[in-house]
Amino acid sequence: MTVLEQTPGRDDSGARPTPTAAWRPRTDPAALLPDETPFRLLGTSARLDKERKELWRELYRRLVHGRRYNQQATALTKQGRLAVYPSSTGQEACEVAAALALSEQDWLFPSYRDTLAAVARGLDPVQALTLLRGDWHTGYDPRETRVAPLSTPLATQLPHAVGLAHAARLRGDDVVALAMVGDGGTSEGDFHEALNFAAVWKAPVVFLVQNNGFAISVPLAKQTAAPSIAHKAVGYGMPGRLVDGNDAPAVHQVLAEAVERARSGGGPTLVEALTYRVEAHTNADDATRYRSDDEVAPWREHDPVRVLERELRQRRLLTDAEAEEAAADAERMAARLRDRMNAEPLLDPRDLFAHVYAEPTTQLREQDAMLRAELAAEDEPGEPGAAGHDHQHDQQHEREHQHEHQHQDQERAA
Amino acid sequence: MTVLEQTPGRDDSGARPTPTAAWRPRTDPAALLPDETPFRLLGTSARLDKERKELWRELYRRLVHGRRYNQQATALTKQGRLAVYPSSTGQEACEVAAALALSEQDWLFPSYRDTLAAVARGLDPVQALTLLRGDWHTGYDPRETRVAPLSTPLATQLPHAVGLAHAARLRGDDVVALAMVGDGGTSEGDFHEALNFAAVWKAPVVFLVQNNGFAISVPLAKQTAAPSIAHKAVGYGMPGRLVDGNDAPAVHQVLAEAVERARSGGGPTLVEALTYRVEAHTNADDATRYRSDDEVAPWREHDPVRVLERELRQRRLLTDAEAEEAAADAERMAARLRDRMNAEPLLDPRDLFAHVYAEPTTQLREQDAMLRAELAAEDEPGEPGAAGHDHQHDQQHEREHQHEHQHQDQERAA
Amino acid sequence: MTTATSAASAGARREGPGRTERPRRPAGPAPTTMAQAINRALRDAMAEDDTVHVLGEDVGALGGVFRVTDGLTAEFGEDRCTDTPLAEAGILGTATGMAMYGLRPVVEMQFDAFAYPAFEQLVSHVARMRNRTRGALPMPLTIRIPYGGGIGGVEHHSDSSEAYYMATPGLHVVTPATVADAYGMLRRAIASDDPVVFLEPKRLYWSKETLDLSEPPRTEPFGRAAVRRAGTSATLITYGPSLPVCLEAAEAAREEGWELEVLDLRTLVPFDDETVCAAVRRTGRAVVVHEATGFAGPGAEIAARITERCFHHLQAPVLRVTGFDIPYPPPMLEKHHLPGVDRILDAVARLQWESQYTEGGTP
Amino acid sequence: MTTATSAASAGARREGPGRTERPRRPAGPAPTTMAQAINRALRDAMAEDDTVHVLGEDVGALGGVFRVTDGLTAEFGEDRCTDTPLAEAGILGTATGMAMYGLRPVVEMQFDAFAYPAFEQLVSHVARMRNRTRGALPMPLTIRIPYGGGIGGVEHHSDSSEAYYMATPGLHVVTPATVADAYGMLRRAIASDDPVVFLEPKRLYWSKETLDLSEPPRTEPFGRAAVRRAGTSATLITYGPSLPVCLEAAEAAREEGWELEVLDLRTLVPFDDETVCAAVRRTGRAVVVHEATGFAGPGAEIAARITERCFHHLQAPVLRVTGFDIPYPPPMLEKHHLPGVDRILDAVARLQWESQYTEGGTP
Ligand SMILES: Cc1ncc(C[n+]2csc(CCOP(=O)(O)OP(=O)(O)O)c2C)c(N)n1
Ligand SMILES: Cc1ncc(C[n+]2csc(CCOP(=O)(O)OP(=O)(O)O)c2C)c(N)n1
Ligand SMILES: [Mg+2]
Ligand SMILES: [Mg+2]
Repeated sequence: MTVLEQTPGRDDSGARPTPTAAWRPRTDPAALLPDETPFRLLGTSARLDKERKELWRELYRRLVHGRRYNQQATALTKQGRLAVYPSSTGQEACEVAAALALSEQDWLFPSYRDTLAAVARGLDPVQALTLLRGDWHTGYDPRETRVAPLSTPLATQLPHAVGLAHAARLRGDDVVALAMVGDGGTSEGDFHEALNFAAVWKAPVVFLVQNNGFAISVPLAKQTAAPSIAHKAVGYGMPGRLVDGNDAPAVHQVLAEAVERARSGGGPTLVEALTYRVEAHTNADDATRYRSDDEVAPWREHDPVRVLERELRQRRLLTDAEAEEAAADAERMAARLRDRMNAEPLLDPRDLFAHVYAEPTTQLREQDAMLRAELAAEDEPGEPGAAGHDHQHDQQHEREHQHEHQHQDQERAA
Repeated sequence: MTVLEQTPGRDDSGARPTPTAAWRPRTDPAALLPDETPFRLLGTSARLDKERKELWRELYRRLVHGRRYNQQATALTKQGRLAVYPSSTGQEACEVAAALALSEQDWLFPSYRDTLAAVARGLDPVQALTLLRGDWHTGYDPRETRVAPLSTPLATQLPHAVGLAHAARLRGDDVVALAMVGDGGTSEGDFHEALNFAAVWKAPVVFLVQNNGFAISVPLAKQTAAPSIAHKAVGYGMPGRLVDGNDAPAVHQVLAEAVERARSGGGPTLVEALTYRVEAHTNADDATRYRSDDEVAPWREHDPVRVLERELRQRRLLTDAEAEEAAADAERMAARLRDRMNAEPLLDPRDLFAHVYAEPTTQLREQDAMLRAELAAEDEPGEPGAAGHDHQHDQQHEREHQHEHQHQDQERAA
Repeated sequence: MTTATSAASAGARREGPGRTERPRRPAGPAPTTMAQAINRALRDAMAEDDTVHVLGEDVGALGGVFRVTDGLTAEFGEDRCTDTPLAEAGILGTATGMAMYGLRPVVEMQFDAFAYPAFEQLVSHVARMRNRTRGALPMPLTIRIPYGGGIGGVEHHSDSSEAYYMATPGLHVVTPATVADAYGMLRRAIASDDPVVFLEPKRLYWSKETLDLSEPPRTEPFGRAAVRRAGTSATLITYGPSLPVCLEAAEAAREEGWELEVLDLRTLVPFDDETVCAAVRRTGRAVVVHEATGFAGPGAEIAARITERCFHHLQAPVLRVTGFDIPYPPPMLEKHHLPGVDRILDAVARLQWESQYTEGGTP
Repeated sequence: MTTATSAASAGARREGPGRTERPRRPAGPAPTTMAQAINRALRDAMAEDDTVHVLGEDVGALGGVFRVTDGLTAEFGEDRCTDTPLAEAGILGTATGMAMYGLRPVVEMQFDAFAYPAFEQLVSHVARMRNRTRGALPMPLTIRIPYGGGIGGVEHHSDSSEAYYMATPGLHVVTPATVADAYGMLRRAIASDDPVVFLEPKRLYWSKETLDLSEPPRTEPFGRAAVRRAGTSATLITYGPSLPVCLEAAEAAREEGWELEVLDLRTLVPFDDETVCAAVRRTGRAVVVHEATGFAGPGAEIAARITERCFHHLQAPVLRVTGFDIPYPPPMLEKHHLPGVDRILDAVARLQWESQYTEGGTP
């Protein structure tokens, strides 16, 4: 990377140095541009060595697992066991490949839609779903799991990933951060700032955009006029890669290459995975308002689980027995998850005050004491007046619940 | 622009439609990429018709005028007549060309550094300098002059330009907006969001980035790793143009083409003009802290006024007498400006309350009354107690003034 | 202009002077939710004035995540009700430019916390544009923000952010608590030449009133509080989502022998000192109730200015019942955070009723 | 890693355990400006703890526009004191990520109004990270913001934005008014495991005190106000840039026969109820003074909580002397906006001194 201030060049005539001649492109843009067609492995004649074969089979088992996880989580919303669930059905290839592309010490920065990636990384699903269940904001220890809190404010997790990766590099640690964001999220200023910082700092980060065609109801064509989202990379001086997001081996390979590039000091990469949000935005959304079934149909065909299964069978890498075992395994996971989510979570109202500051302020201590007194009074049925108040309290809650049930089409999350 | 949801394509095998094949680049990226070398006209063998000749001569006169304006404004800071001045010395070609590229009905969106562009558009310099003089925030009527208020918060004026241009187009009016921003400003989220909205809406806007090598002390290499700033355009699906920002005819041509493109419904363009900030960031800045004279020297050579003058003389389009007349004219402007800026501006403290809302609130009326009472008391020397307070008041002001003078290296603006 | 986009614009654009055909209204009174009333206010404003434009995320085909903009794109076209790219600073920034050109944009921020990316545009431009140009560039801009909790939303979907806007000179900050006000105040906001932050209490979206919108309710100018319940013992001062809670508390208080007056501020900026002070002077005791966190929250200003102006009429300090000074809690704990009837009654009980008897009764 | 950037990092990176060589300090007391004291606090913190990183616009070679970071890059290298790209959300967002990894970033926002682009990161992440992760991700982050007016700055360079931060649970909000506090409180802020908004009063940057920084001043924990002047007639409560004005007013007040106590809050969050209430109970009268606009400003909370806690000790309502409720005015008019000695004395005069005699003197 040459910089203008060091190399005054020569002008057209060759006669005398002028500064503008120094302003040549500082990196070769051609190397940064994505290929015209998304990278694919399925349906190609790619040769597989033993390791690759095992990887594809592993991807398959995890996709089956992931699909079942999505179904179970959606079912839990219907039973009122999750406040809301933004499903990644149809996007499992991206979720699973993202998790597998990372090493133990690397960090994942998921959005609200990416609990599956966290689970595929090894997180307890109940912990991963804590936010969406509504019992606490983050259900796991990010440092222990190297999974950042699920980010709801769009694209805000991207600068965090850059900062963390940069910090690790400054400390001499071998850590790559992989940050996930949607097509809609790329319109936010934080996307721009994060990519720019990453490129200037050569931070070991990989940005994975799951372009699933929609930001809630807004189709990509209203989101950007760019040739592709991957083309945004050149504006930051980093390579952009385009991949078929429903082709799990392809996504895995592109991400693994980008992670390796980051790990070896090559800097950040922007990966755009082309996929599709087969379900509504969340269980609370009504997708029929903005798209037709006709549009969804071909994507149900180009389903990440199906296309991988078909190919594995064609290549004789999957037996019926193995497929059944994968399904059975997923079923066991789902049953366990259902059971555990049916148990009422243990909640302590005093947690409200416990973690606002390292040490609660005087003000919070007073408020904590007030709440404790209230709770104690509620527990004492004999307390005069309390019953009356409790009654009011209950009425109020009942009314609120009615609201929620009457208006399930309201958007309650993410 | 084809969009994914309408055209499911064919996959590699050609056998059956798959959605991913539909995700081809939606616009041709090649057409959006800037040329490798900045566009130039000076020093080339470009043929000039009569109109062009007149334009170049006009540009010259305005550059001379602009340079003198910059010098005078800087001088006024030394005399304490301006609170601060961010000079555009060395960048006059961009300032003047921006103004000339616009038609009467078009809008200019300047930053704090672009008072010259406003003046070149015909604004009264005293009005243009009002903000920097410190007597009010905006010294002119933006609707009358079609010059938006000078923007201090970086890049925030860009979405305004997009919104205004979009609004005009929706109303069927023939209005183009030209928005100016610095290289540093391109790192802000607002830059990203503005360009994206502009491209999606095909708004009639031209973005002119004056890449003058620095954001205060921070050189471009710490600002972005992009091949050039113009390369950012492709990520929004708009063309990027690179131009020698010290070549006034070249800047004018590139901007005029972009304005024409916007006017005829072709959408926005991003223009990067390569120039150099020859002076310190403002009079309050000390550039020796972060760059050497050696670095500045070649840019003093490649000065926009000089290079145009040299070429005009070579082409025999400028006589000594004409050059002298241009200088004399500029001198008259400077003298007039100096005289007018030496007059104390008329200030009415009650203006503090006059324009906060269309109708002042009760609260503001009360505060206005309080200030009026205070001012009345100050005017009555006989009022007991007032003298004592006034004394304190004066002392306090004196102390503050001392602070300011002692610490002229402080950064007081922009 | 031959592009697809501009062709669409041309289609939706007004052909000449005159009014867009008015949507048919149900004649006579009908039960209406607050969400419907806001939707109707938008429709009526758009029909009457073709400079009114609605912008936001998902406001088009979807009709907004709360369905508040339902049908507007179908009726007025994409140029009048526009699904924007997903970027709040961009939305407010472009709307600012539209207002500079003379349009009346109505911007929807999808949720309270998602208005924060637009904070710089709001504070540094929208709130100051008129002032910095000495009135040359008014900002007839309405920023609709669904706010507050109580709907079981996850993180970042339940903030009460009104304190930020109140502390920003140049903005009007208003919030309806009734269905009729939702209609009337939004019409006023859109008609205002000043920027209005229009805060919509999420949990009242489905509250119903019987309204006759064929005779749209007239509303007073901003800056008029409303007495929602008469009472003599003490005054509850509230707004938006806490009004129903206060009314309920007032009912419950009768059991304890208190007749509580309930005041709905309706507009936080400008503030109705007159009505508020008159009430407090009548009762001599006041409790401010809101969901927002207490410290440096809206109630601080309300309590401070009441005390400044009514000091000698106060039998007790103005008390505050508010959310705790914590980030908004997860859904399963929000009931402990939100001010409820119990906490209001507890506060009323702490209004030093004994001193009333020793120092000489309420005025 | 073979790139230029990473080579530079490697050079500046700590080679092994142990401490970076300590900068030589002048032995003994020396006149020091507030800007110098802050600079020294940064240097000392960086020398003692290699996880302290400074980030911001122009903090490197230039040493910041106020020269507060002067020499840090030269001494600690570009990786410890870094000129970032020009994007405040990016600065605070990446600093958040650095803090997630265990570093202690100190972020400089160049001016008050230029912190607004980072508002979402601040409110939605920095302030809540510890809470949302039940303590697993503390945010040992310091955000330095030069604030306030009185320096003749143009638009957007003189905001007093503390009310926004005070209304955001999870942040500490502190502001020094003396040179010694500038040093000591910044050291504490950097050492804190919580995010601290450290507000530096621009117009006090060049105020001088004689300090012995070879014996760094010890400071108490956050949440301790300081009595800067004893007095019995009434209490002026202030902080940051208004402290010198209040001290001057207190001097002037002697002519009128008033002995004013002056309290410097030092930390706005947490708030020192104890010291403040003790003072107000002593004098029975209080005036809150600050530059920020009054409506929903910091003084609202201060007045409200004093009244809640000291109602029966108050001889008069707590009054506020603040900036007007307007966008910060242009330099030539700022003197009319800023609270000065006159306005403070006028407020003191309005503290109902007559009633003292009729209702029974100060305690
Ligand atoms: C800053 C911000 N603005 C708005 C929202 C509300 N919102 C939640 S999800 C969503 C759409 C996101 O679309 P995309 O980025 O494509 O991700 P996807 O949901 O498709 O995975 C919106 C607008 C939000 N969460 N954060
Ligand atoms: C949002 C914001 N952040 C920071 C600043 C302070 N500031 C003023 S000018 C400047 C540098 C701008 O550089 P550039 O965009 O290249 O424009 P130039 O001054 O070179 O014309 C900075 C950091 C500001 N005005 N606005
Ligand atoms: Mg999407
Ligand atoms: Mg620059």
